[in-house]
Order: sequence, then C-alpha cells, then structure tokens
Amino acid sequence: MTNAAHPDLVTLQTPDPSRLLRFEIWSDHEAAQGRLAKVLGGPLPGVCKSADLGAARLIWVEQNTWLVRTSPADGDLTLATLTAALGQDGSATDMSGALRRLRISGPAWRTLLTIGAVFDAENPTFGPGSMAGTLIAHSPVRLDVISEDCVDAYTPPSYAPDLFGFWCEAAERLAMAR
Amino acid sequence: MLLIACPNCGPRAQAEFTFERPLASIVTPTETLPDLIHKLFTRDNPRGPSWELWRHTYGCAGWLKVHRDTHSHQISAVVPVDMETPS
Amino acid sequence: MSGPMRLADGGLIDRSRAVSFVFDGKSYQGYAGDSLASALLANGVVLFGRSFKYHRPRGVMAAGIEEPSALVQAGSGGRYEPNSRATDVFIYDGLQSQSQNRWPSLGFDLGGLNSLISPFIPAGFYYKTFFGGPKLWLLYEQLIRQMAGLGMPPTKADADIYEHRAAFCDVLVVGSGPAGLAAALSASAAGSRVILAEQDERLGGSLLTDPATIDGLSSDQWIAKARESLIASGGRILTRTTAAGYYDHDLVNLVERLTEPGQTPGADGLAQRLWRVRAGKVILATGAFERPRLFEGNDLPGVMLSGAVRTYLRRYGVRAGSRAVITTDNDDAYRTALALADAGSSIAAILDSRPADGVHSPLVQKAMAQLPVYFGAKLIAAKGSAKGLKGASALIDGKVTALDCDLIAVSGGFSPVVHLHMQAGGTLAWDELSGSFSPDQTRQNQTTVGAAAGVDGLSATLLNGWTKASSKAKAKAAPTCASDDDVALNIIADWEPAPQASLKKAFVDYQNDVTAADLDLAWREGYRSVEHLKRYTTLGMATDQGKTSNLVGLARLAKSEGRPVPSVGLTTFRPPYTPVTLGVLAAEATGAHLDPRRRPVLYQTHAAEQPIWQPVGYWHRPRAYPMGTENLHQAAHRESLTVRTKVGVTDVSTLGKFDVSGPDAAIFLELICATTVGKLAVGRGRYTIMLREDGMVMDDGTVWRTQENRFLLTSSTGGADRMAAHLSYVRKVIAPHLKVAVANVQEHWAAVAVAGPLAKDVVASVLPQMAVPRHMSLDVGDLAGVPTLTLAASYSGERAFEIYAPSDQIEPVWAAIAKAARDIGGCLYGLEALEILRIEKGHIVVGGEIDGRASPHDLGLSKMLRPAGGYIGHTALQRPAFAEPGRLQMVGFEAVDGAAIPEGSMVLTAPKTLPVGHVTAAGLNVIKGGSIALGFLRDGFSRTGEGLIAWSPTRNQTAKVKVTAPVFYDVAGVQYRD
Amino acid sequence: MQRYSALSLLRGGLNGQKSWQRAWRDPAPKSHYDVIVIGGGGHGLATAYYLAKVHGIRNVAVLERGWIGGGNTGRNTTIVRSNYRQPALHNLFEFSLKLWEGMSDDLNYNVMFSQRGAMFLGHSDSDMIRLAERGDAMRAAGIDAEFMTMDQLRKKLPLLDLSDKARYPIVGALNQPRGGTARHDAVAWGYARAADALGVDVIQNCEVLGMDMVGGRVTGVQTTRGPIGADRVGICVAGNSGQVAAMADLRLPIESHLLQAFVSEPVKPMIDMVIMSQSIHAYVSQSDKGEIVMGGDPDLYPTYSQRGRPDRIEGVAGQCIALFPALSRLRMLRSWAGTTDMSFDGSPIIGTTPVEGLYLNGGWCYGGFKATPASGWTYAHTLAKGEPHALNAPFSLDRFETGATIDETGAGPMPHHR
Repeated sequence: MTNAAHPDLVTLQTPDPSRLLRFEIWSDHEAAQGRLAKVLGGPLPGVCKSADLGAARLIWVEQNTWLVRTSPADGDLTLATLTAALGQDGSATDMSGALRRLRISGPAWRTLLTIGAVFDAENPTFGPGSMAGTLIAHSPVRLDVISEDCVDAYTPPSYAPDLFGFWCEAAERLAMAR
Repeated sequence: MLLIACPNCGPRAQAEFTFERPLASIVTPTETLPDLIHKLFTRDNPRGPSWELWRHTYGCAGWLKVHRDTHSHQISAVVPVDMETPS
Repeated sequence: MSGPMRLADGGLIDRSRAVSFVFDGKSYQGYAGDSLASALLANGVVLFGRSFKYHRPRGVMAAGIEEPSALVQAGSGGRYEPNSRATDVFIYDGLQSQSQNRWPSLGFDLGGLNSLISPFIPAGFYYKTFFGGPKLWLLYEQLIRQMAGLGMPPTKADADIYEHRAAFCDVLVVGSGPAGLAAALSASAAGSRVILAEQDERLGGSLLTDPATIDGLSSDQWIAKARESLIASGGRILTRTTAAGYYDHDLVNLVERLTEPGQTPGADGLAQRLWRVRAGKVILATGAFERPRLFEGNDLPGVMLSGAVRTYLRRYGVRAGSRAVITTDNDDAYRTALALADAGSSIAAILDSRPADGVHSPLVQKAMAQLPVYFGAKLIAAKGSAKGLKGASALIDGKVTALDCDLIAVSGGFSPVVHLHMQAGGTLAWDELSGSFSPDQTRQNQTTVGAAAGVDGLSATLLNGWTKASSKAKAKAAPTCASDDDVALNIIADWEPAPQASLKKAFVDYQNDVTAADLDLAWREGYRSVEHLKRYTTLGMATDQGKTSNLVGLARLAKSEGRPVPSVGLTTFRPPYTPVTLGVLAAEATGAHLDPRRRPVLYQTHAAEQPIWQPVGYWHRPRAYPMGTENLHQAAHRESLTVRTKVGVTDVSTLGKFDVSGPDAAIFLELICATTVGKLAVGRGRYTIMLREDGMVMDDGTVWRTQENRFLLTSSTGGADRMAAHLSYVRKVIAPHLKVAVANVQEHWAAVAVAGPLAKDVVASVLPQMAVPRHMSLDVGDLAGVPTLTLAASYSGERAFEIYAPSDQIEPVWAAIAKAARDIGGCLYGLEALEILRIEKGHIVVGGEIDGRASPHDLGLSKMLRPAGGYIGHTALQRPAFAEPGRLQMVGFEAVDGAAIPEGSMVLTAPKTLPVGHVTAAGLNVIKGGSIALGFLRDGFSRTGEGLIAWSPTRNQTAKVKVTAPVFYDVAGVQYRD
Repeated sequence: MQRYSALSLLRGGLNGQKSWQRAWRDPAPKSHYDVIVIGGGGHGLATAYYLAKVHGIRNVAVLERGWIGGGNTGRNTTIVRSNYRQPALHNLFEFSLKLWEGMSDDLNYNVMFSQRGAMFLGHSDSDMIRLAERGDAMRAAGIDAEFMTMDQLRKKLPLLDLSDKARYPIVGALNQPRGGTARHDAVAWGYARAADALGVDVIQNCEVLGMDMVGGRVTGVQTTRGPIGADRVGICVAGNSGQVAAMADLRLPIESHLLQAFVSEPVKPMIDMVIMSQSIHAYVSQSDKGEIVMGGDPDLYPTYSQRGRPDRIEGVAGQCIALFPALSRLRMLRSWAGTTDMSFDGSPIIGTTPVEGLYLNGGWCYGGFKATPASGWTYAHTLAKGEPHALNAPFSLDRFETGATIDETGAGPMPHHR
C-alpha cells in the first residue's frame, strides 16, 4: 500500500510482511558472535549499525542485542539457526508482530524525518547501514538507513496508524510547499 | 533540554532519555532495611556534580551513568552502567 | 503616494505594489514592504492605542519588536490575533486590524477617566484597599478584570497548522545586520554548516536604516551577495524568524513566521514553524535598543525613538513629523536630525544633554553648522493630546524655553540586546559612560558580536562579526565600509530628568503606565530589591517585557539607592525573547493529536462491530458491543451473563507481555515477582504480583514456564510501559551478571480470551489437534495456519483460555474463535463486562485496588509472598507501619437495601461520621442480581458481616452495605477448573 | 502599622503620596533570637507572623538569602485549593483555605484571594469515579465539592472543548467553588509587613552559611551578616532544604526538581476559573491582569538551575490548547521556573528533626503555595511547643522510615514518577 507518493520528493510505502527475530548474547560474546557470523554469512553489525547478511537484514538495537529481518518463508529456519548458534550464550525471540515497518524513500526523506523530531536525520554521517532509535511525534521509532535514498522506520503496531498518518500529512505539506 | 552524549548513539536530545535515580540510590534486594531506607529515602541531593543513572529509553535503551552538575547542567562523563565510574 | 506623510520616493518599499488594509474600520493603502505602523504613519495616523492602566493615548514609539505602545488586534475567526505590535506586522492585502483596550472608540475612550483619578491609584494601590472578605473582593475583581487585559480574547479554534523541525548546525547566527552577516560569511568561509536567523522579513538589520558602502558595494548589493554566497555554500537562511529561547547545551528555539497575524497561509497551510536548533556555536548579533528618556508627557503620540524616526524615513519613506525636536545623549540622533532636515522637516532644536566642551565629531559639527544644537540641554515636557504633539518645553542654557514641534525624536543611548546571552547563562559588564550592560562571560558555546556586544561604529562591527565567528578568520579579509559611514555613538548617559519635569507623567514602562514617580514611591515603601520594584509596580512586565524601559527603571532605582546601576542587580532574562504563539509551541501535539492514540491490532475488526470505546491511558479498547438499542449497562450485563452461562470472547492483546529466557530466567523472575517462580513445571503458569521497592504492589499478572529456560510474564495494560522499564532496570542495573534475555513482546503477541462454561468447547473446535489444557497450563497449536499458544487462565472466574498469536496474524485467529463462540450462543465482551466479572471474583486491578498505597498484606495477598524473600519490595515491607492496626484492608461490600453501591463512595459506620473506608469498584452480581463492590476498610479483614453505609454526597447516593470477603461468585473456586 | 484603606489612598492622592511609610523595616540582625526562621518565603514569613501573633513569641528573625518571596512564593501558578483525596492532606489544605479566606483583612494587605472555583475535569468514566472518590472524601470532611454538568460547564466556560473529537473528551468535572487564586507576591509582602509590625525582624540579603551546634543541639547560625544565636531554628527553604539541612549533617527524603510555568499576553476575560484535569496534566487560569497562567508536569530530573527544558513548555501549551482551542493564537509572554523540594511520597514534611532545636518545613513538591498560611500556622505551633500540631503530625520526617507515607497519587517513592 502506498500512503504518499511524490517520487521527486518523498514516498511512503508499507513493504511486504517480513519476520523479525531478536537475539541477545549474555556470555562469551566473542565466540557467540563468531558462531553467528559463520551461520549468517558475515560479522554482526556494530553499535548503531545495520547490514545485509545474505537474505537477512541485521540491525543492532541495543547492547548485545540485534534484530534480524527475514522473509516469512525463512523465519522459522533462521530462528532455529540463531538459537543453535547462540547455544548457552544467548537466546532468540520471535518479535514479528512487535514492530511495523514503513519505507520512506525519495530525496526529501531526511527533511521529513526532522519534522516533529529531535534527531539529526540531515547529518550526512547518518548514512546507509546506520541505525538510530528516537522519538518522533511522541512515538518511539527505530530508523534503519537502507541507502542514500531510502530509510526503513519501525514502530510498534499500536503507534503505527498515528505516526504513519503524521508522516503522510507532513509529506503532503512538503509537496504543497514546493 | 540537555544534550546527552550516549556512548552508543552519540549526542542526543534529553527527550530520548529518562532520569532514573542517583547512583547512590540503587538498592539491591539483599540490602538490609536500614541500608534501604538510607539509600532510597534519603539523598545527598547535591547542588553541583553528581553521578546519576539515566536510560536512553528511546534510543539504544541502554542504562548510563551520567556525571552531571545539577546547577550548571554541565555533563562531564557518560558511561554505560556496567563500566566503572571514573573517579 | 499612499498617505500624506509619505515621501515622493526612496525607501525599501515596493511602490509598484499597493496594499490595502483596514484599521479601526477605515480602509488605507500602503505598499508592499510596509509595516502596519509605517503604513498608518504614512497616512497621517498618530493615535494607535491606549495604555493598560490609565488608557492614555499612545502613538508609535519604535520601529521594531521593542514597541510598547502601538498594539493592535489583527485578523478574524480562527486567524484572529490580539496584542500584535503594529511595528512588527507587515501589511498584506486584506489585513484587518483594530486598536484595542478602548471603549467605545480609540478617539473617545471612557477608560481614559482612569487618568483623572490617577493620583488615587498609584503603583500597588490595589494591595491597600478592597478589604471586607473574599465575597466582596470577587465583586471588585469582576470590574478590575473587565478593565484589565489588552485585546479581546480569541474565541475560535486555530484555522492553521504549525510544525516543529529539528535542525543542527555548526554555527547559528542570530541577526543579519552588518555584524551578523559578516559572522555568517566568516563561518561559512571556514567551512561551517551555518544557519542564519533574522526576525525581520529582510536581511540587513541597521543597514536598512543606515545604508552604507561595504566592500565597494552599496549595502543592498552587499546583502544580496552575502545571501547568495551563504546559500551556495549550503547555509540555511531563515527570515521572519526570531530566536525566542536559548536553552541548555546550545539549543536555540527559532520561531519562523510564515504568515503575518490574521493572514491566510500558503498551500501547505502552515502558519508558523518552530525550529529546534542544536548548534555547535551560536553567534548573537542581535543589535541594540535605543532608550527613551524621562520627561513629562514622554508617552504622547508624536514622541518617538530617534532611530525609529530615521527608520520610518529611510526604510519606509515616511516622515513622522514636519517640525521636530531631538533630545539625545549621543551622536546617533544627529543622523536623524540631518535626515529629517534633508527630507524637508524643520528642526526646532537638538537638545543634547552632553556638555558643550566635548570634542565634536564631524557628524555633530555638520549638524551644528546648519541646525540649532544646544548642549547641556534637556527636554522638560511634551505637550499634546490624542491628536498629536503641540509643542514642548525645554531647559536650554538654564532657561525654560518653549519649542514648537509635532515630533520629538528621543535618544537616551543604546542598550545592547543581551537577552539570549543572558538566557544562555552569561554575565554582563557595565559601562558607566554609555550607561549600558554588554556581554561579559559566557557559559555556553556562544559569542555576541556587533552592537549587541557594545561595539561602536560600522567598520568595527564588520570586523568584530567577521573575526569572532571563526578562529580561522583573518582580520584583513573582513568586510570594510566607507569612512563616511563609520559613525560612533559617543554616548554620555544622563538619566536625570530636568528638575522642572513632573515625574507623575514621566513614563518608564509605557504599556503598564509605570512612571518615575511610581518607582520612587515603591522604593520609599521598601520595595527596594529590583525584583520587588518590578513586581510591585509591574515595571517591565508588559508585552514588551521592558525592552526599552528596564534600564531607565534600573537607573531610577540606583539613584534612589544612591548606588551605581550594576549594584542594584538585574531581573532574570527568560525565554521567550519576544512573545510566541502557543500554537507554534504545541505544533501538532494538541487537539486530537495531544498524545499518541495507541490502537490495538484488532482495532479495525472491533470497529466493524461498532463497539462503545474506552480510553485506557494511550489505548483505545472496546468497552462493550451493544446489540440493537442496548445501552452500555445493558450490553455489559448481557455480555457478562453470557460469559457466566455460555461463553464470551474478548481481546486482551494490550496486556504487558515479556519473554524471559536463559538459564537464569527463574532467578531473574524471582527478583521481579513476589511469588515463587522457580518451582513452576514446564507448561504451567501461576498468578503473581510485583512490588515496588517501597513494598507497595505495583502490578499483577501471570508467569508461565513455556520451556525449561523460558518464561512468559504478563502484566496489566496500563502498567506495561512501567513494567518494561522496571524489568530493564532490574536486568541491566541490579542483576547484570545473570544469563537471561528479556524481550518485550507486548505487541508481538495479540491475545484472545475465551471464557465461560462452554469455553472448552470453543477451544476444542478451533484447535482440534490440541488437547485442551487444564487450568493454569498451556499448550501450543495451529489455528487457521497460525502458530498459537493457549494459556488456560481465568480472570472472569469461569473456565477460560487466552489464545496468543503473533499480532500480524491475529485476524484469522480472532475470526475463528469469535465464530466458534457465536455458533454456540456466545458473544463478544468488552472491558465493562470484564470489570463486572472481575469484581465478582474480587480480582484486583491497577488503578483500582492496586492504587500505589496498598501493600500485599492490605490486599489480602500475604500468603502468596515468597517466605524466603529476595524479591524487590520485600525489605521495605518490614517497616513497622505495614503491620500496625488501622490499615485500610481490601474487603467486599454487598448492598443490603437494594440500592446501588456508588463507586468511589466513602464508607461510614454511621451518618455524619468520618469515613472508615471507601469503595474502589462496584458492580452487580451477574446471576443473582444485587449491588456488590470492592473497597478498602480500616482493619477490614476482621470486620466481615458488619453493617456500614456507602455514601456519596457529591452524587447524593447512599447504600447500606454489609462487609464481606472480596469474592462474590464461586467462592469455592470450582467453576474455572475442569 | 500604617493602616491601608480606601481612605489612606485618598489621603495619599491628596498629599502627593507623601504619607506612605515603609511596608517593613530593614533591621540589622540582633545577636540572639528566640526563634530563627531560615527562609523569607511566604511559608517562613507566615511562620514568623503566627509565632508572634498566636504564640506571643516576637523575638523572631526571618533570614532571607535574597529578597523576600523570591523563591517558589514568587514562582508558582497562584492556585489555592483543598481538593485532596487523602484526609491528612485535605485537612491541612482546608485549614489553609479557611485562613486564606480571612487573610487580606487579617494582614490588612489585599492578597487578592479570588474564589472563582478550582475545577478538575474528567475525561472518562474512570476519571469520574476517581473524582467522585475525591469529592466524596472532601465532603465527608466538610469541604465543598460538587460535580458540574456538561451544561453548566458549557455556560461557565464557553471556550472549553467539549466535543467528542478531543483526544480526551471531557465528560464532567468536579468543582471546588471555594478554590481559586491569590496574588503570590502580595502574600509574602503582606506577611512580612504584618510580622514586622509585631516586632519580627525580616532580614533580607542574609544568607545562612552554617549551623552552630553544641552537644547535638543547634544554638544558632552563621550568616553572611555574622553569627546569630537562637533557641530554636526552623528551616523553611523549600527547593533548597537539602542544602540547609546538610549544614546540620541531615540527609533528607527530598530531591530538588524544577517546575515551570508561563503566562500569555493579557487579554480581556476568557477563562473564569482554575481548570485542572484528571487526564491532562496541565492547569490553566486567568490572572486579574488578563494573562492566561499555565503550568504542567515538572521537568522530571534533579536540578537547581531554575532553567526549564523547552519541550515541557511546548507540551503544556499543547495540553492547554487541547482544553481551550482558542488559546492557540495567544502568545506566551513570560516563563519561569522554580526549584521544588520533591519528597518521596509527594507530601510535605513539617516537624521536628533528629537534631535538637532544629525543625524542618519543606518537601512541598509542587503544591506549596496554597498551603502558605497553614504551613506557617502549624510550623509556628511546632516551633513554639516543640511538638507538632495535630494537622502536621502526620507529615513527620520519620514517616519514610516507618512506612506511614501519605501518597495522594500513589506514584511511590520516585519523584520523577509523580
């Protein structure tokens, strides 16, 4: 579903459903991360970073904790793989229903994210592979920069209708002010 | 509104954070009653530098030890809660 | 030509674009670029408004935001704004404006009678009369309130939209006069990300009044070039944008006005925007305010600040008078005199309070050659009325001299605009000669430049702005001006009015009508601290916040005290610098968007059933699903009866839910829960309570062991966020060593509760391959292709199940369960039925019995507590008050007289006695009928059977009640088991 | 004391305002007082006044670091009410309200106590039950409280948003007709003048630097104007209680936070009462000058800075517009902030301390202004008798140790949860 479409400015889209898995490591961090890197096909992204590993998107979310976004078809297998690789050093939890994702693309996505915000989305160092949690329009948001032209925003489903509505209105205003 | 340099996320607006308590007021369940009363119900409440516990609630959700002047609001150190506080 | 006072040419107005507007019902014409004040002055209007207390006639005094007198109300309906400064409103076609605080009209104002009784209403008079008790005061006050206030209040909701933006930069420059522009250019040249904010609609500041030649260009050209250069290097220029507040850690709030008061916004509908700018460094180039001087009638229409007279002349092409008297203590006013003379006005006198024997600058010498200049001279009184000035008297060479004039241009020196510097926590330095404070120490990363820093002369200003903005800036690269344009002020501050002037008509605070005599009186009465003086007289508390009056008042206080000005202190500078609409402060976060509205994932599904909604904190949940013409109570009763007799289905998705996993999960949970957890078998669950550190019950819920090392903890909806923070605190701060992961799965899992004697049948029909779990057991299953978790737990007291599914897949699960239940006579039920059922069973809830004041003992839960302790709250529970007699303990109440027990009512032993308890929640016995309630009663556990009264005087309701145990249904607890 | 009256104003007008005397003296500190009250706010000055008036103890000094009324007395939203749920609280505040009703005449200083009504709005049925509980508790204690119908609300406050489109639609309100506002500065000045007339020394610009202790007993204070001896010393410096108590090695159950408030530019009358809300944590009233006075939640972290965070003000603006949509186009004129003594149950502390001769009045959180007269009255009693008055006995310093806390909101021991 496209919520607002101004390709030369900003477009908001609800992407296809995906699975979200959270995992946390509590002991022997180096070894556990090594095992995970092996099964995921690359090292885990560092603090406040994100990365594509194979078909999965890995997002650092808090200390020793990551979020994995996979396709619905891969979800169960990934969960099992994560659980096995974590062993006694951590655990994984299915969080698929806990967050809604909105894809914001177009040259004005950074401007859009400064509205009702306190975070410096216009900072060029906040580029592809960067993750930031913040508060926008009084709603908790996690941003994952996909490319220079595109960012994914995650928020709990209960906040999503209001927040996505807020962005739609703001996007329309940006378009009107052109 | 303060700018707090989260060790994970970098400098961020206070709106993303929550003040929890002075570090000295952290009470474990094994504390004796007199100790609990002393730590929880009496406070130094300094006018000046103080170690405090904050949380980057809407950022990385991390718990932080913040050394902050309660009058000037100058913040001289922010470290993760599991790190020793520099003396 | 728009008006008789307009010059034939010149100024920065666009004479090709006429603008029509209305003031007090009369249509006028001005030009694009005119302020309302300049357009009205051009049209010969001299009377703009009435003062607050004495309703004295007032004209326009200034040309900028410091204007105290010329206030108007503008616009209408949802765009109506009172108290706008005519000097700070740029006219647009269709502008509707009105004078205010007058009745019946501006010219004839009955409030002006106050002026006649002014001897009897000096400063603070209201503290000394109107005695006789609060009832009498209310009568007096009614009149006072009508007399007070300025504009009429708005009555409509705002028609427009406001927005907040976050912005970050290396250097924020506030003010775009020569110092600000030089600073912005310098910072930009050094590679900084620059934001330049200018409150005016055009860049230039003082250059708009005093054009100059800079770097060989006319100042207009130089400004245009600077603008282009800043934008080309990625800078952001915001005009009509005021720095309203300077907060901690270099956060500056900028208010951008996209519309003028009353004006319809552009296509995006935005009226104003608030920029929250976090700057690496802030350069304040905010200029200086010219000060008025003390003389009798210094508030009359036609008395204006000298710089303002020149601004109207040069920027707007408006001559404010044809015969002027100038009173000054500095050179700047000579520019005004010469400019007026150039424009064809005659100059009756330049009254310069400085001594004659000083060295005269070329500017002064030029004036002396052609105009009547008197040194050591003072103005005594202006004479005039609402219609304008009719001359003045002055002290010249020791003699009282009458002067003919229709304009008095006043310059009492200049005060640097230090407001933002002071908001930022800076300190000030005093200069006795010029009588001004300028910035001294700074606490934040901030520098003041130009006139705001007390820098005098254009070339010094340009150099100062350029070099202070960047450590890399080289002085020789700074912009330079032509030497003719480099005029110094040479102020010799003189605060002393002429001895012949009556101080009762010498105004310090124009808008609030505070005179020099008022200040003297307040001092004599002992209001001698500067704050007392301000608060007693209201000095500096008007809408201009004393921008022009503060220093004049301070100097007067210093004279009374016999001390130098800086030693009498200053009042605190606080945001906002100029008044800011509440609308832009709030932006979208008001009205329907005041707080986020959290919708359960099944919101749309419920909406299709047209339920009655109930707000619960941020959440919106169905309260009941009425059928036909049912009201809330009928629906809720039917729903609860259906649960008791058949089966009901309800959405409990919003409950707090936490996935706790790892080898130390049980240890962790035993810190949180006051009950035992570790002994739970896999596949089993139990009820639990969580305590605060002070021993009070914080929340309740259930804990389930889903695997050997994995638990699911549930808690209340309202307490979910608090519980999440608590779990995080305990995990990361109290028990960081544990091998445990805590994931907040509140919104991952949606949940459907099925309750009633037939609940088992519903579960069996939708999850046929799963054996129906027994009470407090769980199992997994597949429902409509969705993996589910079924918990057998009862809140209603009936056999009941909660079926969990990932919230993004809950729809088919809900649909299947609802259908299965309806197929066998069941129904949906909402929060109201849930409440009725839980009261009957005596289950406690957050916000009801869990009120933050009740200990587990008070709630009758002592037996649940883990005897070994070790949980949070255990230690504090040992405090003696928890065991003392007289505690409020949770009981049930049963109505014995057929009346309904009022919720929230007080419980008494007899009429007219003090309460011994209260009712927390009341409902009805679903099957048997009759009113029942839960509540607290002093020593209630030992009072079962006692007859009491539940009394609600606010609702005029009473019920006779009997104390019972807090359970009214299935006391033996057989219904919810197999 | 020179009597103030309409006649005195007439006289002043006729003689060129020459007849006015100083409202209070500017005495030099004596070497010893029976009682020293530290803190020249409304509470301290009221304490001194009632010590002199009720207990006949006139050898009293009030020591003020800066100017009297310069702390939270001059930094609040001037609301006076007694509509509390907990008996210990409504008993104290109702006693206070009764003193307010006679204050202007008692002090011969018009404090403009305006009983325009103080109203709590309810936005849901559960709000209404909690309001009923509060109202019923008040009425049972003989305090005025009454529900207003939607029609009454519409009539009394036509600008209130009573639509169902509101985020928190208004469904009813509990009014305390005797609640209202008072002129905050006048309270300090009125008490100072009246206390001064009874012989109390009100000493400004006199900062207490330390306590003199002999054998665990306080014998006086060290000040910027020299040492001053006293039989009894009463701390009355809410906002800075911890700082002063520390001079006697006392740690308190208090944390200093910050509360902001602001006013709009003045307009003609538009809001006729004090409006508060059960769901929206903001309060609104209109001053006699015409300014809309607004406040809300505190800043939620410890600070002595008196500099507020702007997002708090922005939030309160949104809340006030949500209640009164027409406020949107009014402008914030002036904002301010006070340092509040946040106690760990939200209630004040008035009573004895473990240090002999030393007494404490503080912990007022953000509700101290309305208590001014009762605080002074009960504290004067406590200082005079060495033991608390029945009204302040529950508000003892040791209640956190015993567990007998008085928690109106049930928010628990963390000040930032309040």
